[in-house]
Amino acid sequence: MAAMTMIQGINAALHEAMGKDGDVVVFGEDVGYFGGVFRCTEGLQRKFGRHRVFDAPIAEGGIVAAAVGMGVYGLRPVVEIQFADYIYPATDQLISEAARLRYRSGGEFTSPMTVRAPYGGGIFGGQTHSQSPEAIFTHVCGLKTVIPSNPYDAKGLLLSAIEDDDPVIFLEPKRLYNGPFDGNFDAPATPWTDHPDSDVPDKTYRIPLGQARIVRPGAAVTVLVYGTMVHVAQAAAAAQGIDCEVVDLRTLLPLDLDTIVASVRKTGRCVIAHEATRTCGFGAELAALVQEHCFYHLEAPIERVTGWDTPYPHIFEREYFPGPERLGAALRRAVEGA
Amino acid sequence: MAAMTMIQGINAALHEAMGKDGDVVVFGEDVGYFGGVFRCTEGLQRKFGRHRVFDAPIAEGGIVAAAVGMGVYGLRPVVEIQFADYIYPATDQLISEAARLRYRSGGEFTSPMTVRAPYGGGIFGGQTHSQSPEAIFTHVCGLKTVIPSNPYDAKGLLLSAIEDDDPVIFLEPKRLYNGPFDGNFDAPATPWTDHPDSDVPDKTYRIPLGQARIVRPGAAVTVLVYGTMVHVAQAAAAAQGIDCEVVDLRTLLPLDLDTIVASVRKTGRCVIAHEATRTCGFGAELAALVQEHCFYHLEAPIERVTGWDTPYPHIFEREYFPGPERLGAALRRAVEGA
Amino acid sequence: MRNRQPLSLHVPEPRFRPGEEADFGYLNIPPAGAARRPEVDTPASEMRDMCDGLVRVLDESGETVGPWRQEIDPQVLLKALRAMVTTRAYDERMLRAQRQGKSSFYMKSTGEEAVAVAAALALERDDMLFPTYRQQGLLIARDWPLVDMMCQVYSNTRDRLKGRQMPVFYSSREANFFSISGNLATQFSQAVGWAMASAIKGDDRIAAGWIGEGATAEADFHHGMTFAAVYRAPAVLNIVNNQWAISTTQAIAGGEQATFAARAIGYGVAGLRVDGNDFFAVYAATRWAAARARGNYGPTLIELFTYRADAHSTSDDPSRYRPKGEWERWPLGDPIERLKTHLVRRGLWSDEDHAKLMEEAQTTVRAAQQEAEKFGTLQSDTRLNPATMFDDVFREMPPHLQRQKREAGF
Amino acid sequence: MRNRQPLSLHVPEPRFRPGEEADFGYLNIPPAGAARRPEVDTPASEMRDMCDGLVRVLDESGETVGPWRQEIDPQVLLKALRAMVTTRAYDERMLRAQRQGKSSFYMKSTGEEAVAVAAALALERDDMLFPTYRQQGLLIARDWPLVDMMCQVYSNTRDRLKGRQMPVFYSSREANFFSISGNLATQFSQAVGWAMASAIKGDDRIAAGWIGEGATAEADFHHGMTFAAVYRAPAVLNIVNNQWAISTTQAIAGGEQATFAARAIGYGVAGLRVDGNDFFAVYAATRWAAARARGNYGPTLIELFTYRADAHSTSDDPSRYRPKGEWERWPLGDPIERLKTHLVRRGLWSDEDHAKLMEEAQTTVRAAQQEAEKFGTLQSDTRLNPATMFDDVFREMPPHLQRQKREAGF
Ligand SMILES: Cc1ncc(C[n+]2csc(CCOP(=O)(O)OP(=O)(O)O)c2C)c(N)n1
Ligand SMILES: Cc1ncc(C[n+]2csc(CCOP(=O)(O)OP(=O)(O)O)c2C)c(N)n1
Ligand SMILES: [Mg+2]
Ligand SMILES: [Mg+2]
Repeated sequence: MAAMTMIQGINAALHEAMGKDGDVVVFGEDVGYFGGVFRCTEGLQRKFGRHRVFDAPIAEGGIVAAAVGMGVYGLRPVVEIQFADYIYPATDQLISEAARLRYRSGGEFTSPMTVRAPYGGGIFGGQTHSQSPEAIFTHVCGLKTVIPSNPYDAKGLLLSAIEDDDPVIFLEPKRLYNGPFDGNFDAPATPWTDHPDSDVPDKTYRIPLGQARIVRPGAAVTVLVYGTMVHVAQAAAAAQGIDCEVVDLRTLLPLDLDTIVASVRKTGRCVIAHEATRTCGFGAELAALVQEHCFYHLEAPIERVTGWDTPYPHIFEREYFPGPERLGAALRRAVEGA
Repeated sequence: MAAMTMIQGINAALHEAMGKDGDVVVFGEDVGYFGGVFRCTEGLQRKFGRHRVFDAPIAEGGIVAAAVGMGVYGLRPVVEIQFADYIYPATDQLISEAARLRYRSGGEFTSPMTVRAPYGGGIFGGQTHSQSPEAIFTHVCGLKTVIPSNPYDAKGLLLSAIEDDDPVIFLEPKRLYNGPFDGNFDAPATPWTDHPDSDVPDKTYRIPLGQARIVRPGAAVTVLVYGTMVHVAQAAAAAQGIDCEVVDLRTLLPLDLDTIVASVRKTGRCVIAHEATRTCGFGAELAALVQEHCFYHLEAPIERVTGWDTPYPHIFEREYFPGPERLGAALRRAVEGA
Repeated sequence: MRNRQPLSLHVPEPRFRPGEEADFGYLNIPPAGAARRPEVDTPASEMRDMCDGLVRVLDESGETVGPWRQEIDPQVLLKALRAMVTTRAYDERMLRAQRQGKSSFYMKSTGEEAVAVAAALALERDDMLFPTYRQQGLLIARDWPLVDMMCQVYSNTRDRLKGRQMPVFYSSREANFFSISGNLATQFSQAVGWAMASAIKGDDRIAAGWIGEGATAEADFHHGMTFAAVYRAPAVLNIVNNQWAISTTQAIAGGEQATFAARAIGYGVAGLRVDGNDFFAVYAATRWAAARARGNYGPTLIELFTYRADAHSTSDDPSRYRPKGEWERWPLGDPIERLKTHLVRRGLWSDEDHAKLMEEAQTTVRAAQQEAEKFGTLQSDTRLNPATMFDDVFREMPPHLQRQKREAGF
Repeated sequence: MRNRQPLSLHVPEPRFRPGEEADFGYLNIPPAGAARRPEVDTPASEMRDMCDGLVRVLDESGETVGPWRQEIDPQVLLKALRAMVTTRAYDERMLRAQRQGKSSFYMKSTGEEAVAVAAALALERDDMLFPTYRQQGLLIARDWPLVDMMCQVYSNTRDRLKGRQMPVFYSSREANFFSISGNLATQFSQAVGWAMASAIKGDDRIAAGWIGEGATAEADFHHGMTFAAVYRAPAVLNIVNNQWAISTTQAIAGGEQATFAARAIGYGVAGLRVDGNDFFAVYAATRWAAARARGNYGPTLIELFTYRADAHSTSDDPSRYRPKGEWERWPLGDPIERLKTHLVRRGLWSDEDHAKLMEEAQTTVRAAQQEAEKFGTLQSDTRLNPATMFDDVFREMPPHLQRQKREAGF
């Protein structure tokens, strides 16, 4: 048991996966000798050698294509896209190939790859280092999408993702890499060490994909969140003094609908929050599902608190970020509604 | 006034746009001498010359990149992606460049391009000639998405799209190219000539982007559709004898929310249908918006009738296609709900 | 530096359009035997000239000549001839079946049979193939059952791809033949990834990939070449230059400015330009590239210079964009005729044998067709079970798909 | 053909890592003046050798030698020197400002000043530039106000990009300088599209694009080269090979197997490999390529061989992956020193003049900084109006954005 940052949790998972399975290989831009621009692959090349951990050309499409081919051979590639904003050159190989391969080959060929990418804003990264593209991938049948919110989950979910026989998009909230962030830009940065979910067992453990976690039980309103917003939701609940049930989805696809439905049927109210742009964001799917499955239990409209439908503006991160104030206002509307 | 097919309507719009504006250029795979695999660009090269209408290398990403550069120069490129299924290699240039250019340059540089692509199934095209990727683009701020459902709209909307100063994704329901299709696979193919919306004026006219059209007024339930599903919805309404208000969205983004909200507040019920996969499809956004804006008027859960969350299976098109039966059942549930 | 001349856009056009007479005199085709044969470990930088020449072994008279000439067991030659003839017969038959409505679509490889058959015979059975839709000859040369191929084309109850793929997008793990994608070029960089994996594991199997000259414009070609060059992937990478990409001339893919083999030079990869209608040349070049790969000397890019004799697919009508009879005028002839001439000349074969072979091929194909049609065609009422539509999206069906399956009534 | 040797993956590594002594002796650098100078209308196929050589004009002694030598008006040379010195001073100043928290990020171009400044002076003011984040010298050489650049770096109230872009992602329509993208390589193929448009309209302006050697692996490089070759686009396409892509050696981008200039050969495009730290060489090569483009002879790919003297960006620490002092050992020296030596040698310049120039540059930059900071820095309380965040997503703000703007309280 050691207090770890998110980066260390991810690094630990990679070390374990590579140690356990000689077919796991790691490659991507700057991941080799350097250990990745966020240090998530630190030490892997030294430990497992250049043949299993190496730098890749700057070609996200080529990286994913190579991973598809390696998967067909029988390897389990774990590739890093340096920022989720740079995953678009790989969309064809992800959508047309990795996601479709099992289906189109009648199950003969598969693509057991994990694609890791830091996502989300809050580090003054501007529009090309802050994006949250999850909804593009959750719309694609054949892909799984996972987003951890703390070091403990990061390790357990990443191990499950790597061992999963289907392609998994593993998005890492970069704002949480070195400490939790609740959306309060003025508060001093807190380290993970003070957070219970930073206790990461050395032993191997897995968190099954498709299982949400209720991080704060409550009766007044259900809050559906993932990644960075898990912390914002808890801060907002505390600030508003509203008895929120905060659900950390952890896996967006496959989704743990049962947990969501049970919670909303109990509270009768639902607020959804994500950092991605609103229109056709994952919150749209959640809202559609909740009203489909809980219509007769809903006492107020389902609220969506999200990034605005603009690029992520470098200087207006605070105004763009769906922080505790905006979320808090939505919580109040939700509990006061009807 | 002439009875035209959808292809002829599109072709007429291209001829007019090129005739009126010397800065309009058309290029794409096989669009030049050959006139396009669906003949939409027929005759353009003969009329306007090889410098303004030409074949492109098979590189969708290069085609869109060239269009971005041309737009920066001051041209108005209209490019064809041979099938919407092949637009993925262009996603980076569309999302990171065309959609962001005006914003990131403070309005100095823009990308007034139109990207035409046939979409949708029903022609035994299998999973790579049948897709409906609209929701990927409606999630991207900075892109407009337009989908006509008949020859008259196709011409009027395409002219507006070409003259629009922002990038427009113009998806053409290929199943409607040569005649309307209501989802009844056994019925003999009917030509456009029998359809009122095939009367396409020779003179120039435009249909503003962002305006939906109520193709069938009704009081019992609002049906939100676009493209091929507009015809399926009317057939389902007739078959069920339900007084549906069928709304043809025509433009997905910017969305005509006022028309939608007014209709649902009137009917109190809403069914959404599209051919795309369900999870995070455009129907999710519509459902989320409708419950946000009409919550207190809704008398039954909003229904989504969509393609299944699988690739489009070559041999099971009928079972995959959200036809009149499935839509009809949803209509019944909607009107009986509560 | 003002008063500059106005610029103008160059838009390449094919030499001949419908109504005109095709005349390929402008192509300078080096004589058979002219191309030198470098050692398989020759640095790419010392064999750039191979990208501009043309490896040819079979001369006009059917003689095998020059440094690329090599002894090939007559049994292999006869197997090759049979595979090519069978491929052509198969294509004819399946085209007819499509016209009869028994399948939704078909693509022939007429004129390009040597490209696939020679490669299949030159490679080892356990080398992994990443083909396009125009290398059905690979499967046939690997003795893959025609019935199985036809069942895919018919999307019938024995289609191992469960009716999900359009006709001709074959897949066979057993034959080490990768699932053909409808999206052009994607397999090219995947082949390199597979080859890298083989090298990572210290395996001795290599990968071979194919791509059309038109599709070389896609990103995947560049990615495949870059990764292959950087990691010296053991891969044989083939560009099939059949002059056309549907209605588009190879010049629009860049064939006007340089050969497609020359792409190799920029990446520092060995490149060979080969007469794709010459079985001996394709076989020898593939052998050379395979030996280079197995020796850890890295990848080879091979341009197979050939001609698409027939329509792009059953959805295409070439008479709209190219003159009739181009194929008859194609200077590199018909791969089957050329191999036949050679065998006859060597006394290994005769016109009678050939007539008999064609007859047999017809019979084989017809028999396979009868067998395959027992399991149905596109028109049959007995179909695969639609419930299977929800399988294989993921290894295990997630809850939302289970719900949708129920919703669909299964 | 069994018992084959096991394959192994080749993974390129840089020659030297931290703790080791960098020694560039292995690079064979041809002497200045050695490279021939083809006519600007030379077919690409007849100048392939230019991709392996190195165009160099300034020799060790500061003499200009060889066929690429050309008379350049001393005023231009002095302007160039001033622009390079100013660029370096600007970089130093802005780095300091970032360290002081006045901006969120910065990227220097130290050691690569000639690459941008020479190109800017060799091209016409109305030629369109599609740069990367490391060609700030283009703007400075075009006399674009430093204050305007700084306001962007500070994201202050005078930032024309309205605080939307990270520092150094400049954009200026007035300076014919395209909006820099955070996504690598995308500008390269866009530059070709712009050039095609110019040709379509019979204009006489050409486009110039830049890309880092690392980013050449992206699809956009391939697309740009393919489109440029096919349509003979009037474009000058530059690869800045500064040896590093963040922590990654140029070998991982393919530099081990071939030069980056050699990429041109595969596309049938003219290629030049140039000493990027030699103002005269970069100027002459750019002139040559521009004349070729204006003459409708098509595009040129120029590899600018240089070295990234400093960190990739303020987020980077090169001591983690490369030896200290590599830059001092770089055989092609410092572009500013080399031009200075030449000018001094010709009696056009003196150490005193140079000291004065450096002093002036400092003063200019400091003055500009003071002016810029009047409009605020990242730390200031006076900021741009956040309400503008909703502008320019579209030409007119659609209803959903108007609703969101209200929701945001504006
Ligand atoms: C990514 C993508 N873009 C476009 C298409 C449509 N398409 C199918 S085949 C074809 C032409 C391919 O020509 P080539 O690569 O030369 O192969 P050939 O058909 O000549 O064997 C095109 C454009 C596609 N299938 N995939
Ligand atoms: C599409 C994309 N992938 C990755 C990155 C992250 N990134 C930023 S700069 C850089 C290195 C670029 O190296 P090079 O092209 O050689 O240019 P240089 O920085 O050396 O000038 C990388 C990988 C990016 N910005 N865009
Ligand atoms: Mg072809
Ligand atoms: Mg570099």
